[in-house]
Amino acid sequence: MHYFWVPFLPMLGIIIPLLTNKFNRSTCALATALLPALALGLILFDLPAVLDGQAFTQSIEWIPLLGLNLSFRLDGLSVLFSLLILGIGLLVILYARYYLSEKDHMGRFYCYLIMFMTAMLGIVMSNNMLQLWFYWELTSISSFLLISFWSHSSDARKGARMALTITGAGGLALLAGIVLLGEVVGSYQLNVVLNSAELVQQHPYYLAILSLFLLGAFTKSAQFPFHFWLPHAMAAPTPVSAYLHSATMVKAGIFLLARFYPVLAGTEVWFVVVSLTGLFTLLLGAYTALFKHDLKGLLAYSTISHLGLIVLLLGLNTELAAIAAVFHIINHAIFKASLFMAAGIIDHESGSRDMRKLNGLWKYMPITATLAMVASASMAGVPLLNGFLSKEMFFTETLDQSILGSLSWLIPVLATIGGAFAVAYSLRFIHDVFFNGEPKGLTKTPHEPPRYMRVPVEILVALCLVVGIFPAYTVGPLLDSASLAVLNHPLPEFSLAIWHGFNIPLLMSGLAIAGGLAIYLNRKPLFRFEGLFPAIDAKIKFEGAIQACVRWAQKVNQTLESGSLQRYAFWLCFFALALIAPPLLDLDTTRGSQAEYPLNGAVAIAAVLLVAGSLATVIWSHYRLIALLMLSLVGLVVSITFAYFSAPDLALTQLSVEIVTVILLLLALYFFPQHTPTSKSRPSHFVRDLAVASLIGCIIGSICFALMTSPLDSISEFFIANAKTGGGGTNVVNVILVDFRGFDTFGEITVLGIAALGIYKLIARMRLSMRTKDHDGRLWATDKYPVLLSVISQSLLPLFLLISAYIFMRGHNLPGGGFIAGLITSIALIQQYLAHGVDWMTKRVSVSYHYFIAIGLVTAAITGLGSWAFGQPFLTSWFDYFSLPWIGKFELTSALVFDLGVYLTVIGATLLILANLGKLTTKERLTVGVR
Amino acid sequence: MLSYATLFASGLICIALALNAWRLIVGPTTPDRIIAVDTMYINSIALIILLGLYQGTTSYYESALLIALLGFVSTAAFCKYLLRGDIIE
Amino acid sequence: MELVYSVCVGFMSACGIFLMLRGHTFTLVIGLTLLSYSVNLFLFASGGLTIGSPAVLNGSENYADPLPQALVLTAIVIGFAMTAFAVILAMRGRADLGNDHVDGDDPVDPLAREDKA
Amino acid sequence: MTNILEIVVSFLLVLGAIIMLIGSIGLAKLPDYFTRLHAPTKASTLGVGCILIASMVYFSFDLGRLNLKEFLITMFLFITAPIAAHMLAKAGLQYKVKLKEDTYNKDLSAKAYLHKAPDED
Repeated sequence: MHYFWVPFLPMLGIIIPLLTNKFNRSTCALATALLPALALGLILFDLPAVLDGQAFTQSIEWIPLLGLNLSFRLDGLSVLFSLLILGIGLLVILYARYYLSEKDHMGRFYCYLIMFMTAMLGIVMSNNMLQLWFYWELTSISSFLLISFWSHSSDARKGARMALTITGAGGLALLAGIVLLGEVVGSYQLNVVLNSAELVQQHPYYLAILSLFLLGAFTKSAQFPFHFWLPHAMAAPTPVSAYLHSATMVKAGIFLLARFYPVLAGTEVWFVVVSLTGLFTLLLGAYTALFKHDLKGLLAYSTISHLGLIVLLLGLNTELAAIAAVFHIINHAIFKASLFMAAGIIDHESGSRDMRKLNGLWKYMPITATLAMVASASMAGVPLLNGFLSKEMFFTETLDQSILGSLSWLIPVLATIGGAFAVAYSLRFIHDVFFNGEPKGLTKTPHEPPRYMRVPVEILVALCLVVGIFPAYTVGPLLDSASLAVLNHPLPEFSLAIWHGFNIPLLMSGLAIAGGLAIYLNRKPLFRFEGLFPAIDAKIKFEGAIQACVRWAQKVNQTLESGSLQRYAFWLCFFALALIAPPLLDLDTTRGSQAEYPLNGAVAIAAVLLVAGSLATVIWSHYRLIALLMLSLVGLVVSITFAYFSAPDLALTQLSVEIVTVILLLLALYFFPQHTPTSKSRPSHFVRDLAVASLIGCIIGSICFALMTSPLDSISEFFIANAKTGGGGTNVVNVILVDFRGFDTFGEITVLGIAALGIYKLIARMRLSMRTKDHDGRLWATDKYPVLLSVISQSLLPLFLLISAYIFMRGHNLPGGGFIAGLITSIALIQQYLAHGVDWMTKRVSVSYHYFIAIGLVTAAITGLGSWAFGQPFLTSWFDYFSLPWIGKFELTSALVFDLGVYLTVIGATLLILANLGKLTTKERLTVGVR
Repeated sequence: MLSYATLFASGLICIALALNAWRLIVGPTTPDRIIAVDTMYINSIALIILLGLYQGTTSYYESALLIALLGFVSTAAFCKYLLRGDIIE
Repeated sequence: MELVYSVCVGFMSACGIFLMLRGHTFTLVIGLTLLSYSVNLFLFASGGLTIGSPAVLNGSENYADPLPQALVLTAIVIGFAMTAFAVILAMRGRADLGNDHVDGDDPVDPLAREDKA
Repeated sequence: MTNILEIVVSFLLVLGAIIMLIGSIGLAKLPDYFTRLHAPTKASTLGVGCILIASMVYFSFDLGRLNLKEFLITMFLFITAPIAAHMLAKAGLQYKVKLKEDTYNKDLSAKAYLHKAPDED
């Protein structure tokens, strides 16, 4: 089937207008129209098969786990809508070519228009609900862009924002509904969903699903109480209104109702809610339309009322009602599009849309006037026009529904009244604009539009007539197949004849027309009566609501985000406490069954040292240097603890990191006050923090104890078993790092590199004041680089490097490895910085440390990618044993290269941080004994 | 006999460590504390070597070596801080 | 021994958190370092304590659990990077805001505040 | 043989431990900074040297081959300890720590602080 390409052709077409914009306007319009025309051709190509009542689906798996497929379907309904979208779309393209002025950026307009067309096609052809929702949101966005096309006018901006807010919110509701429905049915494919009506309607979620779907549909097609965005969307250029607000965008909601009619409809709730909403919207729209002085305003409200009519039909509990709804969708699209275009022509050629100024245009633009009159007659439901047929069916259905029980007779009556108002505002449209005296205060004298600007209107009006006179031959088959898709089972008998003999519907039509005449003749008192009510501007109310939301959000935000880190930290700890503590309360005992080691003296001393050290750190935290000394004591004891509990690698790492940290903090401390002012902290805060900290400490301690004493079955047996055979190393820790969990390590060194670079940027151009005295007021010592220290450090450097190389090489089989070796090397270099200063080092180490990081990461990555060359997954390690004369048997492993990458990255990161921090200080400072 | 000797020795070292910690905490001056930390480094080397002897394994050797190296570096860094305030200049 | 170990871990983390809740950046950094020490010990302990049998294959039966060691090893290094970042951030704050209070503004003395009120 | 070895090693261990303890006691008890400085820097180094040698001897016999790794630490300590002490002394001078009353040539410390030669004034 070819239809699969239909949604993609316009998608490709989106960029074409932007490319062809630099040529003249007609070329641009033609190029733009090309792909939609092609798509239309494809649809027509597949039309016959669909008219035979077949439905096709095609899908490509996209994200199966989410039930998200790229999947399209072609059945009666989607064909009907695709024809409307593409057909009217093409006409609008032609129309807009003449409507847009030289100032407007045509390419941009067409680009938005085609984007919107793509979105609509996607909606009507989607066979997957999530995909449908995606296109649904795309329509909201593109319509926002279209409505705000004239972004210089604040009305356009406000109207667009309003439309986006309402329809976007509806879209979110729809998404929720779709997800619920998908969960209930177990699939997001429409062809599955549409055939599981019982399942869904029996399900407890049914009400939720229904209400969410209705929210989506009603917001989109401007049903009460969400109708107010549509009139404000009239700030858009008229082609947009003709396209969006007659045929497509507002019909999307109707389409949704029709599409899901088989699943959701048929219950009492559906009938009552949908029909009453539709009825009320119908009346409200019809009534309000009469009093609008703006042409497009009138049309907007009449659109609202017609949408209400269609919704009402979908809500009536007879099958023919659904058919009538489909029929009216077609008819309304046709005549309303032509009316909008006519209004656009009038606006374009006479410079005004105000019906109080526009009068008697008949003698200026007779052809346009005729067209407009025919179209509005069809809107009024005058016989021999398509509007009449569907309205006739509508009246018929209102008679044999029974949703309001004994009050069901109200519906036909109200429907007739609505019809009367429709006749009235159609009359007003005709009479006020084309007759009724002379135009008042127009800026320019009206005249006929350019030839081809009128062509679309002519085509559409011709359609009105043809459909109105020969319904069965024109739209009959299409209507059948579409209704088949909506009802999802064989159609009942119905005839599209114009004449059904004298019956109540005919009488109702007559009444409506007569009533309309009566209303229009007595319009003056009616207008006066209407004038008594205060005019409500939805825009102001809406903006007010938005502002209120924003203010509220800001207030909440300010109460939560006071900007005090202490508060954040406190609440963080507090909630961590609140979340962790309760489960622990349920535990009856923390001591598990695991056998414990007896305590011995050394450990006791170490524990005492640890506790004393941490306590001293807290106590002397005001004298920062001393706190640092205490901290280094703690670090030392911690690393000895690691060594004692048989983790030599950790001991080595901890030691090196501890020294590096101390050096870092010393470097930083130089720029900070040496003492923390004590008076600043509130006693209440002190107590509060003390409580929280100690509580958390207790919890961590008890968890730790429970962990250690409870028996655990670790996955480590695997690592221990496979370290030698799989990783080719006997130091399991290192093998895990560079082989089993190599990917983690890769990520970690990447983080290390990123952190170092971030620090580098933070240090850049940082200006801090140098202290010339220490905090007791002594001047600094004179000799920058004590001779002995320099000499010895220099002579120790080879030793350092030798040791780090040794630790690196043996890392795979004995404690050691890239991390530790890297740290040792960087400490060795830092020692040189310390003893000789930055200048001395920069003379000797010319390469910048960024390269270390880069080379290290690249090395690690290449090692990983290398395994691809042998068809292995990323970072599969390789090792083998070789033997050379004299050297003997030795091992080569790819993990060693990876470890080299780690090594380089660590060096680069550490030195990038420390060396740059060291460079911050100026050369010369005041010192004692300067001679 | 060897194990007893090791235990006895490590007991003495622990006492030594405790004494150093005492000096570290009472001060009185910062240089005193630095000496204390430096001495603790050296003592812990001994402790770790004794641990290795006691368990008859050489896998703690590197830790001892590293402590020796790094203790020196950190002492140097602290002294440099007292002397110049800015340890890398 | 486990009991003593966990007491130490709990105590260290309590001290670390207390220091982190102080109002000055340098104290905060020291607290962070202390906390990361204790957390490393904590993670390390999740594999259970083992004495005298490092995870270096030498033909014996029981080894220390290598997995927590591997994780803690990287955690130590990353922890250093994090501490460094915090320190530099603190310095930057001091450079740009002129003081070393965590919020960039030295809170006035509570007593003085009461006087004002 | 092994008995002799054990005796030697144990002797060295205990000796070293005692020396280190003496050093630490000195650090704890001696009256002023410089006296406190000299105790550990000498004693502890010597003591740890003994212990390292003990371990060296033990493992040489235990592993059945000459094992000089500990010698590396010893050598290293013997190089660095004086430098550390030197730096500490400088720090002490810079810090103007209180000297014991009956220190010989106390005034020299002031000159040293100003980086002047003893005869210079």
